[in-house]
Amino acid sequence: MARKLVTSLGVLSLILVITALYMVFEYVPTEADEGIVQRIFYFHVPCAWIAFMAFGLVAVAGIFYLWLGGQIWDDLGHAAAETGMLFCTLMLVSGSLWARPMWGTWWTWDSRLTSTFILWLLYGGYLMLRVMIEDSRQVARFAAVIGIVAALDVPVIILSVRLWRTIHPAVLVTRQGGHGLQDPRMVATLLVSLTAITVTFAWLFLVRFAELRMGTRLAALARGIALAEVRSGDI
Amino acid sequence: MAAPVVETHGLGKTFGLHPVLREIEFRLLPGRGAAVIGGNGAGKSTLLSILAGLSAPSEGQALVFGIDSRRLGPRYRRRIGMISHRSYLYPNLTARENLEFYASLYGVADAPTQIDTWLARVGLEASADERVRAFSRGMEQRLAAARAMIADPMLLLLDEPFSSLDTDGQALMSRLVVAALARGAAVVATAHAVPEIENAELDLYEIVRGRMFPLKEKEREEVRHGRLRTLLGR
Amino acid sequence: MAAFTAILRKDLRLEMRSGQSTIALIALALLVLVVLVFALDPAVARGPQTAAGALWVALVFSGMLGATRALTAESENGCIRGLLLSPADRAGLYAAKLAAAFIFMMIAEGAAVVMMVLFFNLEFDTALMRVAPVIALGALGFASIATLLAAITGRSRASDLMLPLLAVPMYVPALIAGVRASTAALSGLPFSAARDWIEILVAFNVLFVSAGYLLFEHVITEE
Amino acid sequence: MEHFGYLFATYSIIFVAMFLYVAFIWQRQSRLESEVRALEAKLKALTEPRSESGGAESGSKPSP
Repeated sequence: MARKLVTSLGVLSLILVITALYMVFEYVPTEADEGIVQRIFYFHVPCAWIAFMAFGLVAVAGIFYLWLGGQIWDDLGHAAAETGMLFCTLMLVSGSLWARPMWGTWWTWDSRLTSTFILWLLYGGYLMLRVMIEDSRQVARFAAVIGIVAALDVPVIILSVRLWRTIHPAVLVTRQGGHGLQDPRMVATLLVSLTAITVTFAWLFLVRFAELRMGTRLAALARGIALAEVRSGDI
Repeated sequence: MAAPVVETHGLGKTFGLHPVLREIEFRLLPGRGAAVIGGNGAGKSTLLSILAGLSAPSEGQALVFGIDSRRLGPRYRRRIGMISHRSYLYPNLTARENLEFYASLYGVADAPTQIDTWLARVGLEASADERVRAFSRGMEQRLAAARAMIADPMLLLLDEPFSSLDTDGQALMSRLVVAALARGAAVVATAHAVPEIENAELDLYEIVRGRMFPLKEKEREEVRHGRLRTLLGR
Repeated sequence: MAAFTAILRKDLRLEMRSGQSTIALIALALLVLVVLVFALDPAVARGPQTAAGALWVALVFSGMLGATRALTAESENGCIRGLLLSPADRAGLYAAKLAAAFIFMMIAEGAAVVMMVLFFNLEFDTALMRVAPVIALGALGFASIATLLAAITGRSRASDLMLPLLAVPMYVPALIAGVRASTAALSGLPFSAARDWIEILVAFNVLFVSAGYLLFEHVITEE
Repeated sequence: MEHFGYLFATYSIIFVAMFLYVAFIWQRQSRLESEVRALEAKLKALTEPRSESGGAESGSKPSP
C-alpha cells in the first residue's frame, strides 16, 4: 500500500514537474524588467515555501514525540528536516543565481535571504546533532526539543531581520516583493510549479521516511534476534 | 498486608543489541531487604537505576510506591535514597556543605541537628569541614551513605555499598542497613558475590544472563560462605 | 523554588571558592575585544557602532562558556544524577543553571564594558547606564538557549563545536536587536529610537526562557 | 536570451540535486531491505522450534 503511494506520488510529481517546466520555459511571457532570469523565480519561491513548511513539520513531529513517544515521530521529523534542508539549499542556490545577474552580486544581506540563510543554519545544526549523538533514543528526544525551539525562533528571526534591513537601508533594497505578476500566465505558472514542487517534496519526504522506517524495523529485528539468542540459552 | 514498595512486571532493559535485563518479576515489602548478586555487567546497577527512576525500562514496568518509575514525582523521589558507585558529592564543598546542600534539596526538617547526627553516625565529625576532594575513597563512601539517608528514605538503593570500605566501614554500613530495615524502609543492595551484610535478613537474588532468580536456602548458605555457584554452571 | 535557591547558592559558593569560571569568562571577553581591536582598522572602527558590535561578540562567546561551565559543575562524581534523583524539579534545576550562567555572563560583560570604553574611546557616562539593561536582556536570552542546548550538546561528540553551531543561529534575532539597541544607547539616542529592538529582545527572552523551562526535563533525563 | 546560462544552471542544479538524493536513498533502501529479509529469516529460525509458547516463554521450559 505504502509502496504504491510512493510510486504514484513519484509519477504524479514527474508529470507535474514536466508541465511546470514547459510553462516556465515556453508558456510564460518574459518579464519586461528582469528578462529571462526572472523565470528562476517560479521554482525559487516554491522551494522557499517548502523549506519553511518542512520546518513546521519537524516541530510538529517533535511535539508529538515528546507527548506520545514512538520512534515513528522521530523518523517523521528526521525525514522532514532532511528533505527540508535539500529544498532550503536549492532555494539559496537559485536565489544566488538570480541575484548575480540582477543585483550584480552572488549574495546580499537582503532580509529574505538572511532569514532563509539562518533557517538553513538551523537545519544544518539539527542534522549535524543527529550525526553526533549515537544513542538513538537520546537523539530522538534532543532532536525533538531542537526542532521545537528552532520553529519558535523562526518568526522572531523573520521579524528582526526585516526590521534590521528596513531601518538600515542598503544599496540593494529588495525588489523581490514588487515583482508584480502582471500577466495572468505568470500567476498560472507560479501556481503550477508550486503544486509540482509541493508534490515532489511529499514524494522525496515519503521515500526518505520509508527508508528510515525500514532502518527502525531493522534495529527492532536485530534486538529481537539478540533477545531470542539469549533466550535460546535459557535453562 | 502492606503494599509493596517495589514491584516489577516483565521488566527488561536493552542497551543497543544487548539485553541487560529481561522478564524480571520482583516484589519488595516495607521493612524487607533484597541482596542482588551477579558478576560485572550483570545488570545490577541498571536495575537500581530503573528503580530510582533515573533510567527507563525497555520492556515492562517497575512500580515504586505504586507509581510507574518513569513518573516518580518529587513527593516520591524524596522517599528514595541511593548510593551508587559514584558519590554524587561536590569535591570542592566540605562534607558539611555537601550535606547542607542535599538536606535543603530534600527539605529535611531541623537540618543542622540532622547533619551533625549523621556526620557523627558515619564517623566523619572530625573531617566535617574538610573538602571532599581531600577525602579517601572510603571516607567519601561513608559521606555518600549519610547523603543518601539523611532524609530517612523508605526505599534504599545501594549499589555495591561495601566496595572500598574498610572493616569498620562495612560494619557501619551493615548497622545502617539494619536500622533502615527496622524503621520500615525497604532495601535493595547489590554485591559482586558475597553479600557482606552480616546481621540483616536479606532475601538473596542472583542475576544470571539478564534474569533474576531468588536463591534457595541451600544456595544461600553457599553464597554466605563465599562459594558462589552461578546457576549458569548447573 | 527551594531547589532553585539551594542549587544556585551551591553554584555561587563553588564559584566563589575557585573563581575559575569568572576568571575564564572575563579573560575570554577581554580577548575577544582585543582581537576585534586588532582585526578592525582603528581609523574606521571607532565610536558606538563598532563598540556595541564588539561588546555583543564578547557576550556571545562568554555566554557559551558560561552555560557550559554552569552545567559541567554537575558532571564531577555524577552529581547531576544526584540532582535528578532528588525531589528537586527539573524546571527549578533549569532556572538555577540559567541564573548561574546569567550571573557569570554579567560579570564578564561588566569587565568587557570597561574595556570597551577604553579601547573604543568612549566616555564613562550615563550612556553606559542605558546599555546595562540591554546587555542584561541579551545575556538572559543567551543563557536561556545556551543552558538548554548545553545540556544536549554535553552528551554529543564534538560538544564544543555543537553548542555554538546550534546556539548562534538561534540567537541571531536577539543579536541583531541587541547590537542595534546598544548602538542607540551608546550614541545617546532617546529610548524611542531603540524601542522596537528592546521589544524584540523582550519577546525573545519570554519565548526562550519559557521554552527552556518547559523542555529542560526532556534533555536532562537519561535513558 | 541574455543570462540564459544562469537560468539553465539553476534548473540543472535543482534537478540534479533531487535526482542524486533519490538515487542515494534508493540505493540505501535496497540494501536495508535485503538486511531486513535476512534478519527476518534468522529470527524465524530462532523462534520456530519454540513457537508453541508463542514467544512469551517462561524460561523454566527445558531447552530442546
